[in-house]
Amino acid sequence: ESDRDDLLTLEEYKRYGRQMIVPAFGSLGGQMSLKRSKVLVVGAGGLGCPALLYLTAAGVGHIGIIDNDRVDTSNLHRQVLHSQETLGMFKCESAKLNLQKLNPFVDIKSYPFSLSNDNAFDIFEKYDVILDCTDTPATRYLINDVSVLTGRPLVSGAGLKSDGQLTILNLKENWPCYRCLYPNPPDPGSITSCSEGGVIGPAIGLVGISMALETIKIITGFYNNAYSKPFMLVYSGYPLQQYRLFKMRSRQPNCSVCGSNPNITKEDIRNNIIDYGLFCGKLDTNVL
Amino acid sequence: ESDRDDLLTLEEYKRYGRQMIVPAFGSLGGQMSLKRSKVLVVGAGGLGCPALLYLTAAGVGHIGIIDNDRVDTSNLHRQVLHSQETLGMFKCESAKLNLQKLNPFVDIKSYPFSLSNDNAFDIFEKYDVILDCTDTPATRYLINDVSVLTGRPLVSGAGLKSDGQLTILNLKENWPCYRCLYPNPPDPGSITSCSEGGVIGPAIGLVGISMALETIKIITGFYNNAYSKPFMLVYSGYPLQQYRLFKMRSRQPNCSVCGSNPNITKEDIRNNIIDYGLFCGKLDTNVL
Amino acid sequence: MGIKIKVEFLGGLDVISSGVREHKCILPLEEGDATLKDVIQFITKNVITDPKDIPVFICDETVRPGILVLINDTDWELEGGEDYVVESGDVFTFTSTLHGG
Amino acid sequence: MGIKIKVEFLGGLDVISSGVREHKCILPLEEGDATLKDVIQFITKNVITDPKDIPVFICDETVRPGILVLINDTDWELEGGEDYVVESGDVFTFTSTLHGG
Ligand SMILES: [Zn+2]
Ligand SMILES: [Zn+2]
Repeated sequence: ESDRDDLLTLEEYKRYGRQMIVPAFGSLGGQMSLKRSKVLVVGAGGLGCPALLYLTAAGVGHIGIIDNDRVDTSNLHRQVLHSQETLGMFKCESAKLNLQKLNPFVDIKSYPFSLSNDNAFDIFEKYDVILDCTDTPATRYLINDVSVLTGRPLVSGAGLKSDGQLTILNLKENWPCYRCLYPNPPDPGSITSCSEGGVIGPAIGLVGISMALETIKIITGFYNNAYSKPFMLVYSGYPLQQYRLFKMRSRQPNCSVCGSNPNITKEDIRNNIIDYGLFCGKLDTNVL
Repeated sequence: ESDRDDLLTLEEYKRYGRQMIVPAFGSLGGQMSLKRSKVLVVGAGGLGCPALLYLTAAGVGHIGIIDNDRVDTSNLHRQVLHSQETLGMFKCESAKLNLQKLNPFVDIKSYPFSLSNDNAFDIFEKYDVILDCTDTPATRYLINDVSVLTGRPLVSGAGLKSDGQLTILNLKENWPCYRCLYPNPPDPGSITSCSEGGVIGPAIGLVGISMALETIKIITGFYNNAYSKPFMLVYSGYPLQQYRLFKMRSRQPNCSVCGSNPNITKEDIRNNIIDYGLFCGKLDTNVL
Repeated sequence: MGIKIKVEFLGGLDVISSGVREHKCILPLEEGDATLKDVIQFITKNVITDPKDIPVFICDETVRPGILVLINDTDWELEGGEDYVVESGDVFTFTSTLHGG
Repeated sequence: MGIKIKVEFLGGLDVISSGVREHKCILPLEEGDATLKDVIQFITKNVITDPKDIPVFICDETVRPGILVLINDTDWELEGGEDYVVESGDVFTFTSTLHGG
């Protein structure tokens, strides 16, 4: 195992050679960028599992996984990184165990507790890119605000039944954040969780894989040069699979966290003056 | 473990509950159809790995995996079902080992040899649906012809670099086969393999996952009732991910295997009178 | 005459129209006179199957927070929002925001 | 005048046009007179960057086996193949068949 971030071992060349020769990937420079990068995946569920599998396989150097949930039988139809052998284990640790077998060159850290106002800044500051693979609006707003305030790009995915959504937030100066798109939280009564609404494994899996590719694009610098206007991908699994691309708004000047006069600050979050549960109506589906 | 195909154990209800409540899936009937089904995956590589993960997780009752290749380091950036621990093992056996941990309720059989004129009919006849996750034109034509002659629907995927393609062949009376779409094999000089052209993991992974969903749709009877005209999905990973849907031709009357006067027969294939290597110009990239 | 438009529901929002995702509609107004506001009105009256479901779509007389509105595949924020002037052939897509992971 | 069309290359076929996937073109013919055959001719002369790459696209005077041709997202076999009469606004997509797995 190589612990130097400035070179690739022969073993790593062999492992990553097939992706390094794809022009869009960016050759050795792309691979070195991946190796140096630090990616935090919040939620090791239906989205997190495939995203983690492909990010680990691709050779992201440092991966953090935060999830306070434990592996349950009802997860296994879609959370393919866990298994019968890791039932009852923290998902982040089950994930780490299996990912380390896939790629021992990746440094993986697990955080077996909830992301909260208290710990979010300290954790986010250790990483370059954040993936939102969670499933409650309150957590999504917390992840967004901390990503904005720490200047981290956020790859945000969601899925339910056979539908999915993916967007990149806070990528550059003119890109929107989650609050730019959704200034008001949804009515708690209108939220359907995976346990109530159900979810088809490959549908949410596809969104998770797409998140991995978008993360690779960000890290390898693809969006620095190429087309880069805010977008949202909307997937439907039925009747025929489709992945629609929508052009989205830029950063909103009146946004309460990324706008010109933001009123959400790091201090207010850390001091629990911002209460995400209250803001979103205290819904806790607790299903990642 | 339940070895009865006509009921679900409580454990299985728990495991599959979240997908059974998605309306398009078809509830208990959909789950029972999956449990009774027999799916053959040809190739446990970049497409086969994600397809197998999600088909196994979803509860397909019987899965066959045929692949004569062994796990190599250069596979692991995209073939996420294998690992450092199974290097050198037959891919079909590495796959089986890991899938069985994910879902012990699935009966998995591995075939650690090449699909050939001699063995294809005997194997295909044991399964209801075939997935083509291979990567040489000769094998693709063989799989097609045997699928047509045994009356099996064929979910056919392909990927290279950051692009992918997916189609369902031979699904119903009016659906095309691979030869209907491609009566003439490509020029061997024009074929690029994954080892030459490279491949980005999540791009081919996405196609493999989509193949799993199409297989689930076929097995749960979704295409019996709903929209069902021949189609092809074409995926591009760059610059922005897109999944285009194209409307394709129906079965062609002049097709040499599924047309009105076919000249390719089971006997000719079994007696090696049809030489797929010769037909496709003896290209053997040997990279699954 | 009226204006030919297409209305689509994604992300499970087709529950308000008996599971039908795509609706080809004729908006009974003249081109130039109709805005997205009229389309929303039209939907509540003619596309939503059961009036009980109107609150799933509407809140405070506009589209409920959490529903994204796209005009010809572009966020309505970039197209003038509710005041967008409808043209023949326009596609209006409404998708509920998903939170599952 | 000419006929406005769009030509797209997918599945890596953009190698024949310096990596450019989408081409907005004016076919220098009258609507009604031009067929897909003319579009193919036009591409070989005006879109393919290097004439050495013409054999990647053309074989025996038609599109090489293994390249799928779509007219407005529909297989050309359903639209009359090479004899399809070009209309303004048509999108012609060419995608090479992938074999990797
Ligand atoms: Zn904002
Ligand atoms: Zn045929």
